[in-house]
Order: sequence, then C-alpha cells, then structure tokens
Amino acid sequence: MNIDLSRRSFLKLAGAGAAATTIGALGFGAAEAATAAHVRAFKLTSMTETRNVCTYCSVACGILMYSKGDLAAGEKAELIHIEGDADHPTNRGTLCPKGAALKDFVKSETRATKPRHRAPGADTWQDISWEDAFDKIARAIKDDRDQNFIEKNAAGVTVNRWLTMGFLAASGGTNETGWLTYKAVRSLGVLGFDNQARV
Amino acid sequence: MTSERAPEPVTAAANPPLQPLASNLLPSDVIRVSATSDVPAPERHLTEVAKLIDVSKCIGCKACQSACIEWNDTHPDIEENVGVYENPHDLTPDMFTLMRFTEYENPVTNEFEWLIRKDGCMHCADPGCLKACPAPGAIVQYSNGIVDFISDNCIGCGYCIAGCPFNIPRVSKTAHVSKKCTLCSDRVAVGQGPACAKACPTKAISFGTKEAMVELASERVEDLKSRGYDHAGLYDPQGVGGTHVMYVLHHADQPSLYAGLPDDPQISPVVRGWKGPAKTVGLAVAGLAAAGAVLHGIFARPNEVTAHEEGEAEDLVEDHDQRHGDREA
Amino acid sequence: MTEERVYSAPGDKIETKHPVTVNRYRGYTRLNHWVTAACMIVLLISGLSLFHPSLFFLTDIFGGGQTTRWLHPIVGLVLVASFLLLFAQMWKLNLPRREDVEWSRKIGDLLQGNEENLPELGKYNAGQKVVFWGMSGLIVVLVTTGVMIWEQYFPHLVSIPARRIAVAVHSLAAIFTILIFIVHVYAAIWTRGTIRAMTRGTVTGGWAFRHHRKWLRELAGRQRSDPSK
Amino acid sequence: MTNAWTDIKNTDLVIVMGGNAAEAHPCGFKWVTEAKHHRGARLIVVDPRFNRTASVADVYAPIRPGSDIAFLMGVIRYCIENDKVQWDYVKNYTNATYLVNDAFGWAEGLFTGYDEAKRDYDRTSWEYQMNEDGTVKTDPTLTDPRCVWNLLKEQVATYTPEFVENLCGTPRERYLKICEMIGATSARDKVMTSLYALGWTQHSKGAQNIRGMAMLQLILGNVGLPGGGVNALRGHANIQGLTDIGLLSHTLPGYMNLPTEKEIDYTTYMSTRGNKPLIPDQTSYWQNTPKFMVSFLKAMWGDAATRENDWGFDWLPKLDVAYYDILRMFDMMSRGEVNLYFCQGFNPLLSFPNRAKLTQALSKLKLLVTIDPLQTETGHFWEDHGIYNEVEPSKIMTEVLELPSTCFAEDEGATVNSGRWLQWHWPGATPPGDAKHDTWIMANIFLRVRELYRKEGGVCPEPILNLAWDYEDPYEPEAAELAKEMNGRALQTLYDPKDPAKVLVEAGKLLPNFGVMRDDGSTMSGCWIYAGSWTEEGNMMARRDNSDPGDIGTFLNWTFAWPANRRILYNRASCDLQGKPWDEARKLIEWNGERWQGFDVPDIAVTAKPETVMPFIMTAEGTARLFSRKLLRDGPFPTHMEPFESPVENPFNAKLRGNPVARIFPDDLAQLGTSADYPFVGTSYRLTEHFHYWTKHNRVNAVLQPEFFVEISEELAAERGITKGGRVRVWSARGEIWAKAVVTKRIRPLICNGKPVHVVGIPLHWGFMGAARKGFGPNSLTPFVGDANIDTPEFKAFLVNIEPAAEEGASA
Repeated sequence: MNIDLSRRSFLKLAGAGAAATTIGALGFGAAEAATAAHVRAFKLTSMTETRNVCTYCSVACGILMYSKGDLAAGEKAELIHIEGDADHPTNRGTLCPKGAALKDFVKSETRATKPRHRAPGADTWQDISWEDAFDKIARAIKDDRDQNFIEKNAAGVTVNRWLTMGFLAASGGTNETGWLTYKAVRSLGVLGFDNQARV
Repeated sequence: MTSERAPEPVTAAANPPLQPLASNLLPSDVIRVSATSDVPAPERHLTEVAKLIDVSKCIGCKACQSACIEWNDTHPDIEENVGVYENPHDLTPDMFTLMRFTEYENPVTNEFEWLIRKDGCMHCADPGCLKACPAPGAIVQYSNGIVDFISDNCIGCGYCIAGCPFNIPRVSKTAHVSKKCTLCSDRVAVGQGPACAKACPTKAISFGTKEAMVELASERVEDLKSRGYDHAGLYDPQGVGGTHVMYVLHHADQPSLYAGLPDDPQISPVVRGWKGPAKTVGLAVAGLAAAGAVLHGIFARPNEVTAHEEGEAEDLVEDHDQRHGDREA
Repeated sequence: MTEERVYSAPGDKIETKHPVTVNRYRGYTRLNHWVTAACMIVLLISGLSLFHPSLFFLTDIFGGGQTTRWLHPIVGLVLVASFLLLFAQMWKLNLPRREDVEWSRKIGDLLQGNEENLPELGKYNAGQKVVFWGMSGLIVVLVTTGVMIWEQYFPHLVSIPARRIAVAVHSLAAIFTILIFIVHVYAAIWTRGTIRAMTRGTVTGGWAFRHHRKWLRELAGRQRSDPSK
Repeated sequence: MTNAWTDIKNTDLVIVMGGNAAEAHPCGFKWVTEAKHHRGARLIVVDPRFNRTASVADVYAPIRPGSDIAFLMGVIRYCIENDKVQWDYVKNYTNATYLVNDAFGWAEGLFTGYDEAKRDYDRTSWEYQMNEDGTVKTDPTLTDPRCVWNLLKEQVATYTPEFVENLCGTPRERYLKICEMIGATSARDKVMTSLYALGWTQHSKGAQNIRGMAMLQLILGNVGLPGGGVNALRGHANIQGLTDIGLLSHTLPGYMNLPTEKEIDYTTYMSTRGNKPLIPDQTSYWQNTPKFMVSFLKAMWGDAATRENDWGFDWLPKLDVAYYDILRMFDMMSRGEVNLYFCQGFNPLLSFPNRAKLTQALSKLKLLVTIDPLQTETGHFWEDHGIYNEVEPSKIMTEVLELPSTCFAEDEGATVNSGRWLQWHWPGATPPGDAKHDTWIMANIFLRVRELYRKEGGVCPEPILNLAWDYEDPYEPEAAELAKEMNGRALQTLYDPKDPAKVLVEAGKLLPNFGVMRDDGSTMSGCWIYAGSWTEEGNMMARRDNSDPGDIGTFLNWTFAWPANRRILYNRASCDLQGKPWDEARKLIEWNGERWQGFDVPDIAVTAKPETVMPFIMTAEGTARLFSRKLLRDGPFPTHMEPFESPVENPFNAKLRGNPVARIFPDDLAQLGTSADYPFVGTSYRLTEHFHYWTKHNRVNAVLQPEFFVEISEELAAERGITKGGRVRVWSARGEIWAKAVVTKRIRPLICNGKPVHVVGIPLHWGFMGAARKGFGPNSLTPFVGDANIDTPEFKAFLVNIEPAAEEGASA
C-alpha cells in the first residue's frame, strides 16, 4: 500500500475492498449488498483534533474539537464537531445540552464579526475599522480620565481613582485575558470594575 | 489490505479514532433486510450491543437530544412553548430522540414524582418497522442488534410507522424518507458508542454489550429497591424479542406511567396478519384466480354468439318495427 | 313522448338493422371506462409492487419506489373521480332485479354453454352487477383506508392502531379488487363479442339477443322514438 | 468549592439547597449520581420548585424563597438537641470553645450595635474575650455561657420545627426526615456534601445563607473530608479565575483587598494585616500578605515599583466606599455620573436587576463599548424591538462600539473550574470575520491610551506609563507570557533563609510555588495563588495524566489546582487530632509520625505537628469560625431576615424590611412593592437547556427550549384563570413581562403560618437577540438591592402579580 495515500482516500480504498469481497461471498445482488453496507461514513476521520475546555459553566468539561484544517500548522480551521473528552476526569466524555451544542455557539449566526459603531441618536450601525474604533476609545478614555480623575480626596490623601468609567470583565474568558485586562483597567485607576461573580 | 478493522464497541465513554479504521459493520453482518426473505446466514455473529437508559438517573437535561442533533447534523425547527418542557413537542424526522416528562402523584407513597423518559428507537430484536416495510433494503438489522434505516432505499410510505409498536419512525416532509435513531451505526462501526450515550451527563444512558447492560441494570435495580422502589426492574420487552435499547424503571410494573411506554409491546396482530398470511394468501388467491381464468379460457368453450342468434335478433328488431307500425295504424 | 327506459341507458340504441348492431356505450362512457381501467391497472401494479417484496421490481416501471409511493395514491384519486362518473351513468341499470336471482341460480348452465336456459336480461347480468357493486364498494373502502395511510398528506389523520387496521383492510380490499378485476376482464374475453362494446361501442344483435335480450327488446321497441328516424 | 467535582463520588449524603446542580451543572452532578449508584449515597433537595435535581432525589422538600437561614438554623438546633455533633471536630477544629465579649447579644432580629440611621452595625462587641497576650480566652468544657457553642445554642433555640414549618412552608415530617438524615452524618465515617449556587447568593443575606451551611457542616465534622465540604457551584467557566485574579471593584489578585483611602500608605495598609495568631503556634497564613502584595506590585509596575515609592502602592486606586459594585455603578450611571462603560463578554442589560433602570442608565453614557463574541442585548440596548425593548433610538445619545472578540474555540489559555483547577486549552478554529482576541483588543486600547499620555501628558500618567508591558509583541501578548507573569519569577537569585548558600531559585527563573515569595522586591507574581501553575518544569495547567492512585478523585497530575495543587481545602481536617483519618476507608492524607502524606497536597505545612497546628491555616485562630466575629456586616451568626419584598413579616421584628444593613438607594427603596399589590413570590433560575444569555444564540439550544415561560402551580393557575401554554402578564413594582405559562404540579403553594404563598418561577434565558424566540428575563421585575456584604442582587425572592394576557399583537 502506498503510504502517501491521504487518510481520506485510504479509507475509501479500504471501504471499497471490504464491500467487494463481501458481495462475492454473499452472492446476493450487488444493489442489495451496497444497501446492506450503507452505514454513514464516520465524519471525523481526517479531522484535526484539538483539546479544549467547555466555555460555559464551572464544571469545565474537557472537550475535543474537530476541525477541517490545522490551526497549529497555520492553516485556516473550520470547526466541524465538538464532543466530550473521555480522558477528562470530571466529565469522562459527557457533555450537557449546552456543551454538546458548543459548535452552534461558535458558529452562531448572531456572532459579532466586525467592529461596528452606533452614532448618538442613530438607529443603525455603521461599520468602523479597528483602527478608528481604537482611536475613538483611546481618545475618550484620555479625555474623560484627565477631566474626572481624582488624585486626592478632601483630606489630601492620594487616592488616584477614576469613577466616571466602568469596566465589566468576562468570566467566560481566560485567566490570561483577565490578567491583561486587570492590569490595563487598574492602571487607569478604575474602581467600577466587576465580573459575573454576582450574577 | 492492511487497514485495521475497527473493534466492536464496549462503551460510549471513548474518544473517536482519527486514523481511518475499516468499518466493523459489514454487509455480511446484516441478518434481516426489509422485504427480503433470502438473507444469507451471516458468517459471524457480532456481540449484541445495547443502550441502557436508567430513568432513575435521568435528569431530563436533553443532552442526548443536543448530541443527537449535532452528531446527525439534523435541523429541527425552533418551535414554541406550549406549556410543557418537551421540545420539540414530538419526535420528528430531525429529532431522533426526545425527553418526555410525566408529572405523577404516586398513590401508594403520596409522593410526587417527575418521571422523565428518553424516547427513541428501541432497536427491537423483532422489529415491527422492518416487518412492515415494503421496500427491499430500506430497513436492515445487524447481528449486533442495530436496526438501521437506509434512506437511499426508503420510499417514504410510512408503513414502518404502522409496524412500530413504539411509535418511533417519522417520515420527512421534504426528503420523503423515514427517519429514526440509528444507534449511531456510523459510530458503532468504528468502535464508538452512540453520541447520546457518550454525552449523557449523569450516565443515565449507558452503552455496551447487551449482556453487560443487563448486568448493569440488575445492579441499578438492586439500588432502587434499597430506596423503596419495590417494583424497580428492567424493561426489555420480550413481546418484540427483547430490545437493544432498554430501560431501568422504578415502576417496572407500570411502564405506561412513563409517557405511555407500552406495557407489553409487540408487533400488532393486524400488522402480523397483513405482512404474514395476508401477503402470501392474498397473492396466491389473486394468482390462482388469474391462472384459473387463463385455464378456463384455454380449456373451456368460449361463450360465442351463433349466427342463429344474429338472425333471431334481426327478427326481433323487425318484429318490433311491425308491431309499432300496427299500433300506429 | 318517450317511453320510460327500464333496461337501457340513454344512448343505447339499435344502430343498424341488417345485420343488427346495437350501440351499447357512448364515446365518453368508453373513454371514462378506459381511464378508469388504466388507473386500475396502474394501481394494481404499483399496489402489488408495494404489497409483496417479490413484486417490488415493478416499481421500476414508474421510476422507482419513491415515485411509486407518490404516484399510487394520486392515481387512486383519479380513479375515484373517474369511477364516480361511471357510477353515475351505470348505477341505475345495475340495481338488482328479480330475474337476477334465477340467473344466478342457473349460472352453471351459463358456464356449460346452456345460456338458453337462463332468463332474459336487461343491460347487465347479475355477474356484471356483482362486479359493478363490488368495485364500487371496494373503491370506497380503498380510498377511505388509502387516505388513512397516506403518509405524505395525512400523517396524523388517524391513530396508529387505526392506521394498522386501515393498511390491512386496504390490502385485503385490494386483493378482492384484483379478483373482481380478473372476473371482469376474463368474462369480457370469454364472452366473445363483448370487448367491442367498450372499443367500438357496439355489439352485434346476436350478442344482445343472447346475453341481454330484454335490453334488446326495449331498444327495439324504442326505435320509433329515436330522433334519428 | 472546598472540594472538587470528582470528589463528590466519596459522599454519603448530598444536600442540594440554594442551587439546582442537576440543571445548572449536569456533568458535575454526574458525581452525585455516581455516589448514589456506587456508594448508595442519598440525595436531599430543598427548593421552592420540584426541579430537575429533585427528580432524582431521595427526599425533596419545598421551601419558601428567602427562608433558608431559618431552615438551616433549625437543622443546627436539631443536631444540637439530638447530639448529632462531631464533638472532637467541633471542640478542636472550630471556635466553639472560645469566649465571646459579654457585650455581644441578639434581640428582636438584631445584634448589638445596630444604627438604623446608618443601616449598619457598630461591630465592636462582636469579638472574643482576649487574654492580655493577645490570645483568645477559651473554655474547653463548653460550660461557660459566653462560649461560642452556648451562644450558638441560644441563637438557634427559636428555630423549632414548628417555627421552621410556619416560616419556610416546609411540611414538618419532611423537614424532620431531612434533619435526621443530615444528623446521621455527624458520625465519623459518614460525610455529607453541600452543593449550592446562586439560589443562596442572590439574596440580601446571601453570605449568611452560606455561613449557615458552613456552620452546619463544621458541627457535623464534614469540612475538609473527601465527600464533604461546602461547595459553591460557580457559574461561568472562569468566574473562579476572574475572582482569583481580582477583577472586582475592591480586590487585588489572590484575595487581597484594594486599599481604602484610610490606608494612606503601604505601611498603614499592612498594619491591619499582620494576622498574628490568636492561638499560639497556629499558621495564620495571611501573615505572608506583604510577600504576595509586593510580588503583585512588582508584576504591575516592574522596575518602577521600588521600596522608595512603596512599590507603587499609590498607583492603586483607593476606595472611599466599600466598593463600586455593579448596582452602585448603574445607580451612578442613571444619575449621569458615569461616562464610559466597557462590557467585555458581559451582558448587563439582562443580568442586572431592574431593567428599566438599566436602560435609562445606559442611555446616559457618553460611550458604551462591548467586546464580545456575540451581538448582545447590551450593545443593542438603543434598538427598538417592540415590547421586548421599547426605546426610541433618536432620544438615546450614547455612542456605542461593538467590538467582535473570539471565543474559547479560537483562543488559548486557562480557565479555573469550580474546584479551582486551572485547565489550559488550545485553539482549534479560525475566528469568524474580523473577530480578534480579547488580549489583542485590550493591548491595542491600552497602548493607544499610553501613547496619548506619552505624547500629551495628562493627569496621573505614572501608573499607565510605568505599567509592566514586556511582551514580545506588545500588541498581542501571548497566553503563555501572561500565564508566566501570573505565576511569577525571581527577579534576583533567591537563597534559602536557613542556609544562605543554598540557591532556591535563580534570578529570572519561574517560581516553583508561593512559599519562596519575598516582600523585598526580589520576586514578582501577578497572582500569588497561581504560583506553581507554570514553572521551570513547564505548563502545569496543561498536564493530562488522569491517574488517581488513591481512587479518591484527587487527580493530582491532571492540570493544576490552586493553592499549591491542593484538591481539597482544609484537608488536614479529614484527620483526627492525632492525624489519623476520621474514616480509614476514606483516607486522603495522614500523619506518619514525621510528616503529612497521602493522595492530596496537605493543606498544612508537611511537618506541622498534628496536635499543635490546627487545620484552618488561613484564620488567625487556626480553627473554623462558628462565630464569625466582625467579618460579616450583618452578624456573627446568621439570623433569619425576610427578603426586601416578602409576603411575610419578619417574625422577630415586624419593623425590619429585608436585611437591616443591606444598602439600598433611595430611588430603589421607593420602588419596592408590597404583598397588597404584588401577592406572589417571584424567583429566578436557570434551565438546563440554556447557559445564561449565550445559548439563545445557538440553534440547537433554541430548539430544546425555544420560548420564554413562567412556571406556576395548578392552584395559582386556577385562582387566576391561567391555562397551560396560555400567555400571561407578570408585573412587579418595577416592570412587566409577558410569557407562556407552564402550569405544573412541581410548584405547590407553600403554607406559611396557615396561609398559602404562591411562587412564580421565572427562568432567565431570553432576550431580543439570537436564534430563540424573543422574550424577557426576570430582571425586568427584580429589585435593585443586594446582599449586605457583597451586594449580589436579590434575584431569588421578590414580589409579583400575574394575570392571563392576550396573545401578542392582540389587544388585552
């Protein structure tokens, strides 16, 4: 057997071989033999498998993501299927109705896919480039902070707080995102800072 | 061929293979085919597999439904709430399994019970759908117990619906083929368990050899009895030869409590009659009648009009003419 | 004025006198009959193909099982419509009459070729009447049960137990229909001179005299009032 | 969680109260069904509704929303009355024997020191009696009437079965059956675990609910044991992590607090954090706070943080109030006092109370930025969606930016589960469209702001300009870089203090654990409790060895758990005073005469002598607190308090409304309803088919539970003429919603003091964006008031009214 065969064509060959021998052995009509062997092809063969953790609740089930294309190898990867990781001590491969449908979350039609801007009083979105969005944000932060930052309280104690800005961080995000967010937000002097711990 | 044959599955708690494995479900493993009487005896008999649904562990979370939709790439409709937890409201050609919820006030204990049962194909040893199906090869049964619908051969007549004692198959309005749980035959073929069984968070759904599942069930029944469910038991109805999807019920004496699970399911005598004697006798009678007619035609003298009779007719018509003339005169 | 028809239908008349030929079926009746017959044949073949696996190959005639499954009930409806027209034209003359009893009693004579022992008859003999009413009844049963099991349009019309009975009854009714169909076709063939009634529309005087003398008599008696004269 | 999901399999009894584990955490709940199956464990569910957890319970008891403290104090009373107490545990491992200040007391629902005007207690008297050397006076005989145990007995005496039945609406036999089952776990070889979630926290006395259970578990000797503990089932995948890292108004990473403005400098800040042991020889681990604090400040500001500038202490904002929690921020916003607001993966329009107020508040912002993988209701709050979001866009002057971010499938990093496991994950999908990583977005925002300060100068630029940002690509910091930063590094070579020649960690190397941290600026660590998560040996969070040598569910080589890879907190308490496991069959660790060893990382110094060093190393006492001193604002013991909106008066003091020390803003106080107008109790909850407001965007989950509904009893339905599947209107003093009615036997009227209390159950997953049908959430109705200690909104008990409604579009 040619070892250069891709997994997919390899499977096809294997399947064809098996079917051919069996038809001969059974002696019933070719059509019926083809019929009887009609089990849907296993859809994960030749996919790239990536280990991940469910993004929903804090049980944090291990999941296996199957994609067309290998992201680690720099390819574009399209998610095809997600199921539980049977090696994971907590979930042992199981998933709840949310976890089992994680793919639908990743591929939701109402995902945000481009930066958008809504002007005051407008009733529609306008597309905006990342550059322009960041410039707008940075300008707003700088101006508001300079205007409303409290360096000292009435007693003259250095308090360095900024109360006219608030930031809600994502408990669905990673620690690493959280830490970077923490640094950036705290360094600005923000106190109106929270995550979903209460809700 | 050096391709490795996939093992037979023993559990749903396994991760899918990514290397190509040759299917372990071969054409020769088919032991019954719809509308086909001359299925050759299989060379080997696969170990019978079964899905055990322990309703006493089921929390009705619908993970099985979710996993089923995702694995089978179906697209059920987004319906509405009609005052119950069942969604979709029934099995559909795009929803092969459904949690059914029953609110039950136990008259013996005065306890309220929320009975939740995962409905879906039972993979009967004696499948009524297969018996009723008129399309050769549309329904097959493998020696491991899986009863599978082969859409390419399905004609969408819906006879399987009449044949099924559990009200499971649903015919697609668009594809016009009948659909139901395949027991994830594509997964089983590569040594995996069904998607629902793998997903089930509380292990209310287990999958393995039928023998192991029966054993597991007895363990569960014992536990349930220790909790006061004196009638706990396994639901593996013999009326259909046993099933490859079985239930552990707290009230095995009253299966119908669980959203109408049949107490004693069997292929309806009507269906048996229709698909058994009626089919043969009917065809025979029709054949005999046709043959009789042909034979009669060949051997009996045809009923022919004679020249004499033609003459008689002329006379008769003539006669009438005259009589009419007389009267008029 | 016209004498009341007792044994004949409108359009039945003596066509020629030498030799006598009698108009038995008008053009549209014949068309009506053959449409019905064609439907029946399609239904029988398609029905049989789904009735017994050994006949499933017959679905190929229609382009496969899916088409057969789809076609069968549609053709059934066409048949029902077509048959209703036939029924409207024929039901009156198929009502049983006293002579039918005697005719039936002496059916042995008929088969043995001693038709002269049988009573004189109107347009239809008791056998034909049985075919007519049998078909009518069976078609009602078939269409009713057929709709009950028509998955494509009426999937939830009746409960599954009712559906099981319906499908069984449908099959049984179909068998009886086949039997009647055989009797009907065979009788038409065996009784020579019959088929032309449904092809050309006429029968010979001798045929009418032999098999339906009262009908012939009535027609003969009506000649005068025939507007063609 | 004190324990881990996998540990639940070791239990004998599970009580799910204040949560709905089967519904909200199905895969974690598996360990309950496993315990039931393999150990014969029993399951108790106490909840206003017969929920999905109850469907597999051995005993279910209904309870009126907001009456949990009475239930729990009643169980404690039962245990004390019937001697269902693990005495060795209580006497040695809790503060039961400690003597309390004579001035402390309780009367008419209030503890000593209440100031009605301030809505606060003067907590001076809530303290132990001290010896002159600063240690606590104790009475090991438990005879002194002022010992914690006797005060507790006195405190719970009111909660008789009759009292509980009348207040909670729980039928007495059922309640007593539960008491009996719970009491049985006081045996050394019987363990109960408690699983709770937002059903306990989302009350104006949420913290006291949980304390009630913690106290019960201590009395039964169930904390620190395999199969035991007090287990908060956290909500989001990384709510634990973000809390660990301190993304809250008032915290610093690793459960340190942000300074208040009274803490004018580093020295003042540290002066109250000496944590000198109150009992000799105790660990009092918080004594190490300076090491963690300095390491954190070095992580923030690197070389700019020096001893001379108090390690940059001044660059931290200082609080003038307890905290700027979400309620305070939205209240300020509604008054035009907030200009910029960022929602990163957060949808406050649906998750905070009193939606009308939220919409009004958001409308006063100058700029709202959402950073989210989904199009959220918050980002679209200005859009008119008919009854589902009735606004006039032209009148809303808020500028909004919707920035698309990636989700789990597209990013890399760790999330922390409820059992404190830090689990690394890898990306496997290309982000859709122009969606970007949150880290890239945050870096770009920050670097641009910094650039503006660099160019233009401005107010207090130092914390921004000096912030450590040494990433290889400053615009796209890698997850690995950030993780290592949190773990911490030695900035100088660290030598063993006992042996100065011995190098512990070389300069620049990653710290192996938090034990090596220093308060002299020679170490840095973003989050001290994460030390050990990414060491010189590699990424410990990515470990995947799922072996479990003790078969006790600890999985020490699977990823990493904080602290120090410990899987069960307080595990020292799983052994008796001499260091032998209470239950040999459930051995976790034990003292072998020289050191602690076993299947978990001991929660105590490995050589700490068992009869000297007590298990609760984080307290200055070394013991757990049945009496919590001044640590909670609303009392050192839990006392029953009614919700702010309740159909029942506080039986101790009819004048009290809600938690007497919970903060409520004047506008919101005016918007509280009474049972005269709103006779029914509303309660909010999740359904298993959905996750918050995310999965309504998913087709499959929308199929499984497509449309918003409320649940009511058959009795209430009959009373109001509501039909199953019919449409209803539900309204409170703050708003109204329309829903389908699920009429069920699973909710029954609760009989409290002889009168029926009807519950209206309101699930929370619908909004006006996504694949599911448009709907509402309970937050259109809920009051804008929170817990007295941490201001978690009171979502679980409020007053509503209900009536049948016309179909949508039809006039009512």
